[in-house]
Amino acid sequence: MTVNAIRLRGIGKSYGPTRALSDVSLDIEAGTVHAVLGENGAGKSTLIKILTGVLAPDTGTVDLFDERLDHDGPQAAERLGLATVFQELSLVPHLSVEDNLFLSKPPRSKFGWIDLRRQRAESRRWLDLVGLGDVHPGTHAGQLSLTQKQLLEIAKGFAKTPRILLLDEATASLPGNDVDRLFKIIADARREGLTVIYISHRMSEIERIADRCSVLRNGQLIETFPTHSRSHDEICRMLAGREISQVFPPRHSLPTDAPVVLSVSGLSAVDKVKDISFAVRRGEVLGIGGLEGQGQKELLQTLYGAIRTAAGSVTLDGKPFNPTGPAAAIAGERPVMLLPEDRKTEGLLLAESIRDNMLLSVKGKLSRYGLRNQVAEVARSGDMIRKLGIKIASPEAPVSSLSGGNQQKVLLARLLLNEPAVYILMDPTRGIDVGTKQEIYALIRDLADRGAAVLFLTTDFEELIGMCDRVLVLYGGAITRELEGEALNEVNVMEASLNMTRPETIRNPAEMEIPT
Amino acid sequence: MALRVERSIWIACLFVLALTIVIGITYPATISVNYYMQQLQIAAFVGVLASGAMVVLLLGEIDLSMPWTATAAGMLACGAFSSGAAWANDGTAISAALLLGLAIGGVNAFGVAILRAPSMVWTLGVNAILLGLTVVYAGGYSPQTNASPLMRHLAVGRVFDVVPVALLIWLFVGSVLVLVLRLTPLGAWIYAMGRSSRVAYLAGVPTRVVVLFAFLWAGLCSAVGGVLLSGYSGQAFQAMGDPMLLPSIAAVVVGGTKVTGGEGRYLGTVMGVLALTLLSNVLSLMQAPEALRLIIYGSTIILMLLVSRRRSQAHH
Amino acid sequence: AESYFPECFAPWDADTKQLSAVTPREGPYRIALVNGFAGNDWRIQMIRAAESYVKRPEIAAKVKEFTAVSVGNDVAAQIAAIENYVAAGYDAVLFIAVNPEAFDAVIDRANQAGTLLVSFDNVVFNDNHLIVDIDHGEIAAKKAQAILDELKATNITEGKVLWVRGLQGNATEKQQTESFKKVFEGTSFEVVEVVGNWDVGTSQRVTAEAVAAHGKFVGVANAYGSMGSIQALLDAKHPAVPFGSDTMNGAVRMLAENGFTGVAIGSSPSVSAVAILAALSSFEGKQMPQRIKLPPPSLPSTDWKDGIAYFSQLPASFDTATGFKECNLLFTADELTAK
Amino acid sequence: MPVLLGAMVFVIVLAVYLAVHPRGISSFVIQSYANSAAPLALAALAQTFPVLTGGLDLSVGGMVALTNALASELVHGSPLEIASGVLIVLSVGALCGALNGALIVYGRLQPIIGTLATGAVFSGLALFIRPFPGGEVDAGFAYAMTSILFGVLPVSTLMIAIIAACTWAAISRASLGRGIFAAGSAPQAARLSGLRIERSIIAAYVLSGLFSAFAGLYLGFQTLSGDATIGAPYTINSIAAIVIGGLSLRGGAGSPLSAIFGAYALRAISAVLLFTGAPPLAQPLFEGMVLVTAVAAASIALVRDPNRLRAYQ
Ligand SMILES: Nc1ncnc2c1ncn2[C@@H]1O[C@H](COP(=O)(O)OP(=O)(O)OP(=O)(O)O)[C@@H](O)[C@H]1O
Ligand SMILES: Nc1ncnc2c1ncn2[C@@H]1O[C@H](COP(=O)(O)OP(=O)(O)OP(=O)(O)O)[C@@H](O)[C@H]1O
Ligand SMILES: [Mg+2]
Ligand SMILES: [Mg+2]
Repeated sequence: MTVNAIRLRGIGKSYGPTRALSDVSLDIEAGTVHAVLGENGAGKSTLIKILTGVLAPDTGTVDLFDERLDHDGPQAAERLGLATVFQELSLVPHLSVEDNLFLSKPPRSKFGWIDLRRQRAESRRWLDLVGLGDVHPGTHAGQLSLTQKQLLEIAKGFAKTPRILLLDEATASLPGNDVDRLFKIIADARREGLTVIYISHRMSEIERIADRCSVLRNGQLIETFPTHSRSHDEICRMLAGREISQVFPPRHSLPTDAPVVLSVSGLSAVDKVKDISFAVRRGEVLGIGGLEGQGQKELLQTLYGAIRTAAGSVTLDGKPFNPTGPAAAIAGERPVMLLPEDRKTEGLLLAESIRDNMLLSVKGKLSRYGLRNQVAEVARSGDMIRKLGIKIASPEAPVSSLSGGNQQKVLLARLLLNEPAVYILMDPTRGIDVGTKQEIYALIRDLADRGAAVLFLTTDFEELIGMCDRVLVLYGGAITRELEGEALNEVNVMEASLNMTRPETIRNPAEMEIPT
Repeated sequence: MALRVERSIWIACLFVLALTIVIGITYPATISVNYYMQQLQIAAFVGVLASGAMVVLLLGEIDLSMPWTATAAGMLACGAFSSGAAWANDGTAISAALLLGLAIGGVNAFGVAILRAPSMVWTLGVNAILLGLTVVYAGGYSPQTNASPLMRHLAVGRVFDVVPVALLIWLFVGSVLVLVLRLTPLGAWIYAMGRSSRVAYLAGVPTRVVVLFAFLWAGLCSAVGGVLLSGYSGQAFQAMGDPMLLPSIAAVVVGGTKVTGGEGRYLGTVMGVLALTLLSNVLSLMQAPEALRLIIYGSTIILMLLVSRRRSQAHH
Repeated sequence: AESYFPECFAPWDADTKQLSAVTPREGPYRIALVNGFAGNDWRIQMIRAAESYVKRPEIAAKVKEFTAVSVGNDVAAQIAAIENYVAAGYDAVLFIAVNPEAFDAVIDRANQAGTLLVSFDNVVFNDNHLIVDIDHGEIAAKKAQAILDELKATNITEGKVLWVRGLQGNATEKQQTESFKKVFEGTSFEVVEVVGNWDVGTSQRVTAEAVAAHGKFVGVANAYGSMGSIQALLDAKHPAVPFGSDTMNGAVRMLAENGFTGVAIGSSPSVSAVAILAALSSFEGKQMPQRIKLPPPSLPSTDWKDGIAYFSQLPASFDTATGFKECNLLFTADELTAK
Repeated sequence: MPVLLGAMVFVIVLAVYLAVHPRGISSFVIQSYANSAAPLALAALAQTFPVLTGGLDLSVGGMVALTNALASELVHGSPLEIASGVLIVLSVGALCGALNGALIVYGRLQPIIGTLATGAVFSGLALFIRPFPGGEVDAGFAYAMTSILFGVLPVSTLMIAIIAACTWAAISRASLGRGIFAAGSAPQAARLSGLRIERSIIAAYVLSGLFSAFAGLYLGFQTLSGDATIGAPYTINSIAAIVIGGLSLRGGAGSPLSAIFGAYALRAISAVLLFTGAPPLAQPLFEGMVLVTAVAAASIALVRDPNRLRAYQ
């Protein structure tokens, strides 16, 4: 007899006019790994939040192990044995790693005080499990790299020793080897009866780990099926509701006389950027690769003026380029613009309108006699919305009402409106579905073809190889290799990222044991 | 830019109406154009100062140097006018005061934007320095403190014997501010920085320029306030700005501006100024003892905020 | 025993004892003045009066060291400042109490250390130190009496009298208001009170509002900050009525120039100099009452003339009560305003 | 690191103060200085907790006034009466804090303006209880609380060290305390993680009320009386003190040492003036300059950070 870990009946949820979920009914068997797929804005995160009890559905009921769930905060679901790893990181940066690990339920001593010694011991155990054994439990969570944060978030989920674990894009910033480790942990725990709900936009992961899949589209449950009963293409079609063809746009070879736009020589900054030299040409997409936290972010922020240069020089179109800050970087005739890594805290003013967000960088240029030219503003932002196919109710709606992919397009529109000479794109497709990704890739290629230089940072190797003309791999703040043409392949990128010279030590993900 | 009137503005508006009616019933003598104009004139002083406070609050900062900026500017305008110097006349005396206000705004901006000191403490320190300077100036130079005829006219004059000139000044200051906030890039940047200075910075907003403008404007408004206050009293005197700090900040907030920045409309500030001016008028007419006055003043502010907050939350 | 210089150092009342908390000693002396808040005109002139007084040759010879500090409105800081001067062995520490109840323990400690404490203006009710006091109640009462006398003289028998009170929560303020109202008890005049906080701007606003709400007053008095009230009356075109004013230059001048009657009376900032004189005298072994009552300098409207009651060439904030003639302690305006 | 800076400011200023003091270091000078800083240190501690949650408490002065007025009514008589009086005073402080917390959490008022308004109410209540200065605080008890042990250890300092240490130990070992930091650091994240930060925010304001009551009470010991206007300087000075002590007003991180060092440093700044012979009318100017310099020094680390982004959180 099978036990239903989760039973959803007729779940519906609207945010104002947006129907995020409608009439979703789903049973999930205990001890299975169940993937939920869907484009951006399909309603996956909303479903997770309802399961967790953070969000109350407008209609319908949730039962966990045949017990009805109260939706008045995460505590009720937690009592029933449910733990969640949220899409938005839920770490408290100023608290220590161990405090974060046991944030809601620390081990207690007799009188109800937190038992600090036991907390230390137990946190060591969980950190070891997820591969954070070399992180001291007393470090502030804010000092971890993004990868480490995500791993800590996962450890936090397991530390609750749950019966049901929800993973909402928990691998979005994890490199391959950490994903492998996570899958192994999940496989082990599953054997002991853990039920897992797994959300990811990476199809390969889902194929490796999930027993069954459910596809959401526009808030509706389209189908639930055993993972391997459908082909990759079939699933993609189901997700998008249309045909998805080639993911990466074709590359044209650069003319040999394409002029250098941005040239960097001997650049050092903070202690993360060491003696970096490279040049990027007109029409080129230059990838910046490597494992997370190897100084890529700092390098790009330095070019943008957000970090002070310690040594070295940068030229733009052959002229010295030393911006005192982003304002200076975007001010010139040939602006350099950066798309920040974290769209929620660095990119968007979530409560402000879509139009105002788009126009934030361009305001100075769209004004006459010091006054804003409202007509031009409406026209230019309207153009962009059409051009990028941004799905919105109205340009005056707050940007927070958009799904992740559309939010990212709003940010891209902000850059496009300024027509920069150099685009610095930091992980522009993080947490974005296949369909939208494809649109963004095409857009980037188009920008390059029309004469821009693009610096493209991503931790996703596939993207790096598929999108870039040339790739610089960073390790410990310095460039370890420059890859181009034939040499630009997964093995070389991986090798350079780990700063290793012996290819045989690299674990090939394909050889890993995959639970079925 | 849909004209959407927030609840807090309605509440303040209703409150103003209710108070006017209560005052009218209790003191029938007050039902006169003259009385309302007098209240508007007093409101104008608070209004000008609140216009300065509002911009800084929209950035999520605060300017506590207002009281002594106003005092110092008032002292300077009066002192310069009667100094007998060749350049000193009605107009140059006021200009000197306004320049002083701008200079103080510059110092505040320097601390907040360049030195990165928290505005709450930096401007407090600047306020203390201004107090010190004024004391030295008054004690050591025994300046004249009589207001010039122009200052008198600006503060207490009436156009056609009805409309206070001070009200027109407030109107002018307010219009400039609304223009800047609604129609210039600077205005959009102010709101953006108030929401998130990190986002604004990364989007290429010239954040230092924005902070500089906000504090220059606040300093200017404080100086105008100081000139008006000394015109009103016929002279500048020590600490004359002190009683104005809380009402002007409270008025902005009661009018719906978030002290954490990024949200707020000038219409709200106008209503807030009127509401608090009338409230303190009622309390003084009631001859309420200070204890009661403080309690009523405080609880009214809480009540108004609660009513406007509660409802807007219920929308979710 | 007969007191020294009784015209000036009059005892507060019949029960006032002789000062015993001091041992006569050889000069020259070290004296400190601990002020509270500094940012107001009266306090600035008070400090200048003390400074100029110790520079007078006959006093300079007796004073080895004179230090003045302003500690703000914080009673803990004022206590600490006084204790520091006591610890440093000063002969006398003069102060205006931030809180008149707070200094009993400090006074005991000072007496043990042999330092004479002198409180003035806002005084401490403690028998073990020297109090240089002015009857604030009497000042308010005299304002009321002057108004009442004027009204009688002009055959007005009823109407509203406006009293602009000071900062509430203060003992002196309470005394002033009670004394003021007492004068009008049993008459058919009604006293209307508003709170002016001893502040020109606030006084002006509340006076203007009171005039708007009550119409005409037959008399007006202000505890301190009279300039504001007078300005409000002028702005409202209120007729010139009997006025009980403080002694600020600007106030007296406005009253005089606009035909007001009444009285200008106040506690002179030069009280600091009297406090110094009293301390010096007690060190020299002179008999002193423990609580001295200074007569508040006052000028009736018949004397409101330029050069006598006000000085048109001086700032409005200058306090025209430049000293106490009973003490032969008068300052010239130059002494108090010189650069 | 920021605490270190606060400690440095404190040590420098104190050294200058003792150097210019004609008596140098004596037990009486230490006692007097420590006692004068005690209520400010308590008020600064009160301010610390709301600031850690990312808020601010502008009613500290009002609560100090109210509890001081109450103390002058209740803290005298038999030992039992004194004990219960102290207890009531502290409870009233905590209650005021709870009201602030409730308005902020349930009423969703912004801390700055909510506490500004309740501060006015508390001051009004204080004036009701004590319309003008007076009342009585038990002299024997007060004497004990303001004295100095073995000629080196002021009782006030000892008391502050003990209550600060106890509170801190409790806070770092209770979920409630963790929530105080979390609320100031990443409230949304903490909520998602199942931490009830609302309770922690209320607790922070209750602690603020409690420590304000300690300050009001201690002022009672110093003055042996009550005064409804005594609190006014403490609101703003408590904020200045913690900033000089190196606590960030952004919240989320910090320690009570900031409050303590900051308060003692601020007091030493004004004490230095006593013996420098500076012209009396120039002193407020000098004091303002030192305050501004100290604030600038406290934020120097941010200016020198090559990562310009760090200044924009
Ligand atoms: N707080 C909110 N207010 C208004 N609309 C919201 C809110 N949260 C989500 N939505 C909307 O609800 C829909 C579903 O969003 P949800 O976050 O569940 O999508 P998702 O499938 O998780 O997308 P992604 O892959 O981008 O994470 C979207 O249209 C989104 O814009
Ligand atoms: N666990 C988390 N949960 C929520 N927000 C976080 C978390 N960690 C960091 N943030 C936010 O993400 C942003 C970047 O944080 P991070 O600690 O990585 O900064 P940093 O690396 O010091 O930044 P920089 O390199 O720009 O100085 C900050 O705005 C921070 O508030
Ligand atoms: Mg999602
Ligand atoms: Mg989403």
